Amino acid sequence: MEKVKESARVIFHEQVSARIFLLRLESPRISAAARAGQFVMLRVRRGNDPLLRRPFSFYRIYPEQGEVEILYQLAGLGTLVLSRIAPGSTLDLIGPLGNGFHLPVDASIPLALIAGGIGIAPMCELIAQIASLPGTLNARLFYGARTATELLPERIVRDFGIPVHFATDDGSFGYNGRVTKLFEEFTRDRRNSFQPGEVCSCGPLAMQYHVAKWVIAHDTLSQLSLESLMACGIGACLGCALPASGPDSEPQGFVHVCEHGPIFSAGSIKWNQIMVQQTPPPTYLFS
Amino acid sequence: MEKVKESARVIFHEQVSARIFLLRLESPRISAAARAGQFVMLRVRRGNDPLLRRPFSFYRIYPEQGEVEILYQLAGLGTLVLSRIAPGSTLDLIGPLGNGFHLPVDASIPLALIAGGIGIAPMCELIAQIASLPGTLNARLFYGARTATELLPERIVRDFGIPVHFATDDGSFGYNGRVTKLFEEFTRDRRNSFQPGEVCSCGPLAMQYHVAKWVIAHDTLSQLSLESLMACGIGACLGCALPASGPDSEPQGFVHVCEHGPIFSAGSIKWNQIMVQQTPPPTYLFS
Amino acid sequence: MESNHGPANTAPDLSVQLGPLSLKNPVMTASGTFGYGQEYEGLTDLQRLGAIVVKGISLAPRPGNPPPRLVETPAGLINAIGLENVGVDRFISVKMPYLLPLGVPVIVNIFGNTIEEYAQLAARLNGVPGIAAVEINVSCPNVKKGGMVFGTDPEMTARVVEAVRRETTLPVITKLTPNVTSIAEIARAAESAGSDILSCINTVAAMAVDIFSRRPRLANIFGGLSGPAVKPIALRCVYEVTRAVKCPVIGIGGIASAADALEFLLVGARAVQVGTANFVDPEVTGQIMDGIERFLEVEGLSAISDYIGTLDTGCLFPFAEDACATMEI
Amino acid sequence: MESNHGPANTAPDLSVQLGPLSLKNPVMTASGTFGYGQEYEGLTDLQRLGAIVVKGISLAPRPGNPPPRLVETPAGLINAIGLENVGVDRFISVKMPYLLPLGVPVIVNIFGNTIEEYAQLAARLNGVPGIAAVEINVSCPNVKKGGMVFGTDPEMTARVVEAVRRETTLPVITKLTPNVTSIAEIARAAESAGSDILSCINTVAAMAVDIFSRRPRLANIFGGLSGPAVKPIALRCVYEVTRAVKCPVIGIGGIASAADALEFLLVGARAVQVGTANFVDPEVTGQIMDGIERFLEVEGLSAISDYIGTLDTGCLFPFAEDACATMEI
Ligand SMILES: Cc1cc2nc3c(=O)[nH]c(=O)nc-3n(C[C@H](O)[C@H](O)[C@H](O)COP(=O)(O)OP(=O)(O)OC[C@H]3O[C@@H](n4cnc5c(N)ncnc54)[C@H](O)[C@@H]3O)c2cc1C
Ligand SMILES: Cc1cc2nc3c(=O)[nH]c(=O)nc-3n(C[C@H](O)[C@H](O)[C@H](O)COP(=O)(O)OP(=O)(O)OC[C@H]3O[C@@H](n4cnc5c(N)ncnc54)[C@H](O)[C@@H]3O)c2cc1C
Ligand SMILES: Cc1cc2nc3c(=O)[nH]c(=O)nc-3n(C[C@H](O)[C@H](O)[C@H](O)COP(=O)(O)O)c2cc1C
Ligand SMILES: Cc1cc2nc3c(=O)[nH]c(=O)nc-3n(C[C@H](O)[C@H](O)[C@H](O)COP(=O)(O)O)c2cc1C
Ligand code: FES
Ligand code: FES
Repeated sequence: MEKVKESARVIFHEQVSARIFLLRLESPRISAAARAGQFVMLRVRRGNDPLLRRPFSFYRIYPEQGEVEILYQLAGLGTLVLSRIAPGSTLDLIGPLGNGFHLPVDASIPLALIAGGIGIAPMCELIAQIASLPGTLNARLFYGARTATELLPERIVRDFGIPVHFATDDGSFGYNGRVTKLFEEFTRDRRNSFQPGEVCSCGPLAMQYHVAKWVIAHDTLSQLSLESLMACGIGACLGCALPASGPDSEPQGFVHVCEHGPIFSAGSIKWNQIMVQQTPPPTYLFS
Repeated sequence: MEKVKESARVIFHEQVSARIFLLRLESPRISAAARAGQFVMLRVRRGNDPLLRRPFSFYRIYPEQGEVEILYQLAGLGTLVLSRIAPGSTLDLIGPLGNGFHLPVDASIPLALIAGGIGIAPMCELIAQIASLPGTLNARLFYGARTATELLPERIVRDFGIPVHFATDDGSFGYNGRVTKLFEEFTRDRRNSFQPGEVCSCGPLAMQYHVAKWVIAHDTLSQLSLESLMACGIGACLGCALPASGPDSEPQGFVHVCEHGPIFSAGSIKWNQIMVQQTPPPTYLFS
Repeated sequence: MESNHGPANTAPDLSVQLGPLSLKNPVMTASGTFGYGQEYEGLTDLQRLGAIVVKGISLAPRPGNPPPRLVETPAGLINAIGLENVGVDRFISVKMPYLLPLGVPVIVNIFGNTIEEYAQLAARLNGVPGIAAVEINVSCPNVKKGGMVFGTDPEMTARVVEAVRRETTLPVITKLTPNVTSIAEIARAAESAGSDILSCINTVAAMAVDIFSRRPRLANIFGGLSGPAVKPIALRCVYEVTRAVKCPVIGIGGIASAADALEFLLVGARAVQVGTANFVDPEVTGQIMDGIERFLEVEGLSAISDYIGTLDTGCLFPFAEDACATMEI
Repeated sequence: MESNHGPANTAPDLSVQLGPLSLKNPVMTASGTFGYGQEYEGLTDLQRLGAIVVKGISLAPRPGNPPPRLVETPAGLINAIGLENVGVDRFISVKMPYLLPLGVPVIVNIFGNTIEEYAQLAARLNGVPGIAAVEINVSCPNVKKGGMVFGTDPEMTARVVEAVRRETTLPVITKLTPNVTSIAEIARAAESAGSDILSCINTVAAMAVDIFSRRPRLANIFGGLSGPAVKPIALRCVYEVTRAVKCPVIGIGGIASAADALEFLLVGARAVQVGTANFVDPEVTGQIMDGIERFLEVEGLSAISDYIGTLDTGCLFPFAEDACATMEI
């Protein structure tokens, strides 16, 4: 359906961990049309500071209630300003945007979900939707972050209702190492008898690169939710490009994450042509 | 005393009329040194929107409590942002700045106070200080605004404890016409037997010009609190200039309101060389 | 709030005439910030627009620069899109069929790396139904002159304009870059070479770096700054250009509200283009038209053309004609 | 927060060498935003500053432009002070006696309307105790050349620099204007003419108007834009200048935090000047020094000079050397 601009009332807004917040918005038109993996462009406040909207995935979609939830992590000015918005205020959204995940026909295909950091956000809705498909759910979530405090609280993740494998880079919770390493080891181990028929992932580009290597090596279906800096979110600025073999109709060197994505198959991205992307500055500085 | 930068806690913050707010701040160092007619440069929030500090006079000074009060009127972005600051927050102040009013030696000299619009702000503290001087208080306040809703509530003004003459440009409260006209008529009327020995005034430049004409024509002492756009408030940017015969030590064409003022005698300003100053945009537009 | 001036029931006349180009109102979208129009469907009323200026078009499709292509800055945006576009043929065959039925004047922003490319583009677009004008983006490197940007040299600017002028019967707009010592000089060169209209400004040359990775934030190193941050620069450029030439001028740069647009019109621009602000709020152009209407009503003006160029730069001493004024010491 | 790198107890070395000029740290104040230093007494630790650059000084006192002189803009400030100053004699007799005992290098920003005025100023300041350098403000109209701004022409810039160079043994800094087509060209002219150091940028030519009174917001009509809005422009200028000349460069424009300052240093500036940000927070220079120190500690660098100019503009493809990278389609 068409994207719309909607003024959404904040229903609740709570801090779920040191740097992660959950925001529930009344947004009847957007929630009615939203699909898992799609996103909104949210204006955190009027004025010029910050100037641009910020993209956020749907954490949950409640079309009956006309509501959506967004899960976000403090990254910089925009998310900081957002974190101070009180319930009852309104926030200006544009959405739903992007392609979203394609659901499998059946819940029983072995599905691996891989999330890095705040990449967990779109997974919750995806899991909920897959769970409602015919067949016995056979999905596993591999969820990593730099350190334990950057993970969602365990109780929330357990509520997703599928087996979860945690990893932290510093070993402070779950597996000690990268989540993609955990995933590789788990699938390699025959005893686990888990050979994913499809991989859905969301997280930083460096993580996605390892996911891409794995799915290409194992010739597995994949849906990677990729990030890029965005000015418009609607395909107008051409700012959110990634090197790729575009859809047939656009035989160009780049795809636009907001329009052709954010979900891509691993093979469609030209990983070797990706230049260094900015990463958030270390949080220890200039707070 | 020296100006300081102080982080001041908001003790209370209330809306006293449609566009006027009263802000009480805990600011021990500044309140200890502040004089009536001086001002602070207040940073309404961090970030770039707005970029600069805003000047505000002291409405009340409570050196014993280590507190000051500011009375301000919504004018644009800065005051709008300020109006949303909650008690308990801190605001960054620089002050006390400027020269302040010189108090008469004795309360009994006939003193006319003329205030236009939010120019009422510094008058309250001035009156309080004069009231505590020896002699019987013989001051009158002439207080005008464009319309009744832009006046402070009458009960607050009556509490100042001196006779008050109200005027509104549209006649919606008190005298129908300019406050300077009311003042002229009142003093001209022998029955009132009020010949001010000194005039202290604060308000827009157009009002001050009429005050200046009167005091010069009547050869009366005057202390006019003048406004100018300010970037620094401390004499560093030279942005707040007004054409004047400077203090003897600075034989230049301009004085700086923040440093040599904001209080000037009417005769020291070269009124005929003042170019049009910006006035706030009509409030009906672009709200 | 109700308006309380002007004849009741008569909305102010927003139409403007820019030489050969008539627009129903002075508010257009700026090239590169509005895609090919369709991207904003459902988000803004396309048919209300004075004109749609589409993304810069070249002869052949261009992939654009590698990402990262964007950096947000205080009240601004730096972009280094690298003029990615579908090329003139697909523009005509795929994008125009959407734009044509809208009935809104379409202005095609064109660029090339040689004078011939500009000329060929102009020829190719001439006669295509629905196109109301071409806008020449001269902020491009001339590959035959060591990559010097056309628009930074009066001579090269004039040659591009002449070449386009020869190949088209459409109104020709030349879009000036602010990255020059004298924009007035370039403006005069473009006008003399036959440009019907001038528009300014394009983006301001800028850069951003990441202190942690120690690398530029844009793969292209340099980019162009736009948004509210550049408005004071743009306004100065429009002032200089309107005083240097006789032809109509379109104001561009940091416009995000009716007040911003009115500033450019006051200085002398006959119309404006809104760029970066579309990203922030796709409805901004409509809000600007509404705001201009309201402003005219309150100011008691019946037509925007009565306001355009009415800036008063004479000295004004409000207190000078008076008795008091003689009391100088 | 504690630092967890670098040898304990050894604060990083912030000293920088700019040709003949040694500074204990790279953070100075920018001319015109810090008065003559004394204005900030009690508000900031003057003695910690790398240097104080004072308000621009002319031969005779200047009253400056009529007000209004200021306009606030999105993330920026336009000023048209008109170079009001006390004149070189009173500067030496009244202002220097305050500055001298501080023990902080004083850099005197000078300007004139003829080449001779610049030369006389340089001569007058030569040998005055406490003065560490002169900074030539070339963003001034040359009254003998129809008011053309010295700094927009390489030839005129060179003549001013030569004139000053001849009259002083002090280090000479030339402060470049960004309002030119090629700042690199002007930079090379200034360097060749004998400037020891270059600083950039001065303010960007700008304007603001009031749509209600229909008048310019500045009595002078034009003014100079400064503040965070211009930082991306300034950074680009510093990049171009550092790559065009061999002499050291001072970065100026929109610096309001340690991160901002580090961006300029990364690009290649050997020191920075902080202007408009002093108005917003008089303590900003100290915060910048603290932030730079902390940054060096965390990054494990023992001296700021190891960071200066380390920008890496080579292409970096993190995923290119790998098996997966060959899977291009
Ligand atoms: C399609 C999409 C969906 C997203 N969904 C979510 C979500 O559900 N929850 C969530 O917390 N975040 C999500 N993000 C990321 C989120 O948009 C950024 O964290 C946010 O824009 C940062 O804004 P800021 O002002 O707080 O930080 P900024 O000050 O803008 O940036 C802080 C740091 O983050 C980096 N950064 C900024 N934007 C991005 C980006 N888009 N991608 C990668 N790095 C970036 C910057 O380079 C900078 O170093 C999503 C991004 C995209 C593109
Ligand atoms: C010494 C001094 C003391 C002051 N004391 C008080 C006080 O006690 N209470 C109070 O409410 N206000 C006071 N003011 C005025 C106050 O500083 C301005 O109203 C305020 O800065 C407006 O900020 P803003 O961001 O809300 O409006 P802006 O968006 O900055 O401006 C809105 C409109 O107001 C005009 N304006 C802005 N600043 C000034 C100014 N300094 N003088 C005149 N017009 C201006 C602008 O041109 C613009 O048209 C004082 C000003 C000075 C110089
Ligand atoms: C993302 C982006 C892409 C742009 N692409 C073009 C373009 O293709 N051709 C062109 O002439 N100008 C282009 N511009 C410049 C704008 O048309 C406009 O001149 C400039 O952004 C200033 O206006 P603004 O501040 O309203 O954005 C682009 C600007 C942006 C932000
Ligand atoms: C109010 C004001 C006055 C200035 N006066 C001078 C001056 O006298 N001489 C000069 O070379 N630069 C002057 N400048 C320019 C600054 O030194 C600096 O180059 C410019 O403001 C950019 O830096 P910033 O963005 O940090 O302010 C002035 C700037 C401002 C804001
Ligand atoms: S964010 Fe503008 S095209 Fe994708
Ligand atoms: S406000 Fe800066 S000198 Fe007065």
